[in-house]
Amino acid sequence: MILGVHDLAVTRGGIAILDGVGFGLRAGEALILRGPNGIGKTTLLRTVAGLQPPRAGRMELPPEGAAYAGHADGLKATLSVTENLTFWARIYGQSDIAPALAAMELEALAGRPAQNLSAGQKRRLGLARLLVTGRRLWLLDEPTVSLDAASVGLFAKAVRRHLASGGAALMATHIDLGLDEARVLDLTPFRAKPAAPGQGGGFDDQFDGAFA
Amino acid sequence: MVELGKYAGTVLGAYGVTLALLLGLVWMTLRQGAKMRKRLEAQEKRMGRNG
Amino acid sequence: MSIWEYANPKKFMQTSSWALPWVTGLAVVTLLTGLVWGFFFTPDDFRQGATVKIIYIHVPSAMMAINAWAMMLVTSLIWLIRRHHVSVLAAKAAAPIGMTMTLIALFTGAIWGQPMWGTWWAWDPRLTSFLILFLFYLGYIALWEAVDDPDTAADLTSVLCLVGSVFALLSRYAVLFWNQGLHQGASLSLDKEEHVADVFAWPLWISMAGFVLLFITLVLLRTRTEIRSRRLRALEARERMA
Amino acid sequence: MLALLLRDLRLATRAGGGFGLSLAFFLIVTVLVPFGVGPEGGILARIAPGILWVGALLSCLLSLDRIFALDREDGSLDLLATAPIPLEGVVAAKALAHWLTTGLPLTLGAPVLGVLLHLPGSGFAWLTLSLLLGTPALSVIGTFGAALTVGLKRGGLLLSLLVLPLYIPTLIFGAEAARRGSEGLATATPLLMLAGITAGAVAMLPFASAAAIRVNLR
Repeated sequence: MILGVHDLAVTRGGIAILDGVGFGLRAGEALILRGPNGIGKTTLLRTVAGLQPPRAGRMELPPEGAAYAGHADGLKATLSVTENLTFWARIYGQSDIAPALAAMELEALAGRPAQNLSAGQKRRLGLARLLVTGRRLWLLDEPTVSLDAASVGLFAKAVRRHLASGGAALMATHIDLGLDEARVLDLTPFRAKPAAPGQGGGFDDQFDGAFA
Repeated sequence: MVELGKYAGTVLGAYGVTLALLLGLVWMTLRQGAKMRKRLEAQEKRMGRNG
Repeated sequence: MSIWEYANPKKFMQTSSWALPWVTGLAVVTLLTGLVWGFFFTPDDFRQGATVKIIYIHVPSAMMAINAWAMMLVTSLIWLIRRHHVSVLAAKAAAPIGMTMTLIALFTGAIWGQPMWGTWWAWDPRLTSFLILFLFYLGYIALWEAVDDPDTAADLTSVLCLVGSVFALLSRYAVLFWNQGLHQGASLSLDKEEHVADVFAWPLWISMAGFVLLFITLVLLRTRTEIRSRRLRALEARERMA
Repeated sequence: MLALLLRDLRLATRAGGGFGLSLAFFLIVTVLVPFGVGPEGGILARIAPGILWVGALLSCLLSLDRIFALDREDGSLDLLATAPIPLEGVVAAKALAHWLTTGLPLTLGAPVLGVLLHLPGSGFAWLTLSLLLGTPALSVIGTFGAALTVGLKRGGLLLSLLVLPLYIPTLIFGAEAARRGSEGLATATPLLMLAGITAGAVAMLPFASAAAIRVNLR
């Protein structure tokens, strides 16, 4: 088991939005989170990534942590493709960026500043960053936004290769990723019910009756 | 009335400023409190008291 | 029954609504006694004349300006360590009171300084320290105002209060050093309370007690307002989700 | 962490990186002062250490909101927070990069501007030394302010309001050392105090800054 999530509750702006979420990811597995806008896909991913504390529940992560990729790619406009990628590789203690460049077909663009890339090329560079992290668990938020069909194919290939080498991926999206083997988890049933008066554990629920 | 002599302006000014600031603070506190109480009551009434 | 039970908003609201009339009454009586006694029934100082009467507001307000910050520091720490919301809301409630006290201390100091030193403002170490304290209050309140999410604001302001306390203390010593560097102790100081004669002492003590009680009253009132505002926020959020 | 430092330095020196902007601001402020107080050499010489310190402080302030805001906008801050280096280290590297691109140039530029303000000959060494000791504290304290306000849309003004009071002790001891130096008095005490503030700030504040960033990211 690479990732285990048990009875997780997450909050956005101090308000519980998901409750009782549980799933597991083994090596070689991919899980796609689905659900309508605002259900809390991004929040769940950020919670698993450790960017915000869960309101309740338990998570088992790989000891080295996960590689997170959010809506923004974390690229610096004035740095070249190579410089951007080398920086992230060094942050993660890696040095070889050639395979990542090749996997995302970015070799021809290697010397170009990120500001001169198209939206799709930027996204591909952002995904290439995942390849240089050396992490087994990927947490991807809308990874294929602004990618054309060919690039989505590239992305799917990269994910498959990652899974085949013993990795796992947790993705949030509402468009087709071209990964038919991935399991799908619909978050709608986990939507947090508005706490019944006095039942919630948070500060905001302790008031009921205080003003009677 | 007490005899303040040549320092009347000074002393009265100091007490005046202090009184004005304190009353301002108290007034602000009470007004904010009343406003919030009213808004909360309206909200609770609308939501049927139990939330 | 532990003190932490008051961190429960319900408990706090109940206890404070019971205590408020008493504290308020006591504050009014003590403050009036102290100030009326000080203003009407004390002799003039042989050197400072009637201006000595300013002591009954200047010293207590200066004391409360510092105490309010100290209380904010303690309640902020309680929030950071034990996550009790009422604690940090009390810190938020105390800030404008502390700022007003600082302003009073500054104004009365300036008004006092005019006849004593012949100038409205001297960069006396004490006055300067209070001016700096005022800036710290300003920043603290501004940070509360600027952050939308109440828990984020609570965390950030608490960290600021912590760091600010260290730097406020540093500033105090820096200012002492700086001013001596300027005019070798030639400046007059408002430092009077160390040698206050008995006739002045009693009304001063009562006045100080009055300021403390006034502070407690206002903190209780404002904390109740803050708790209500949190409650309102929670209800509105619940309504949106339903 | 070294990688982060090098990246920030590279970014600062690229086009639009803002390197040199604070130095230019420092120059302009210094040039404006004689227009305000008159060209008389005696007055200028007397206020030169203080003016240069205040000018350096304001120039430093100018570039603070860039420290985290840009990384927040393009998502780098999220990624750095989930990266295998501690956030305290990220903050320290950022502060060091800020000092290398702002504090150090200001320190080196100050003696040149001292000439414009008729700084007495004995003052140059002390002015440079005091800035060298004091500007790291300005960067570290400023990084803390930037960390507090990173989540805000218009945090620039608030950042100044929060940071300037925190700058007071550094300014007092720094300017005092420079002034005493230019008047030929003993400078040991303010310099030691200044070094103490810098050492304390460098040692403690990254933890507070990292805590503030964690709060702002969640």
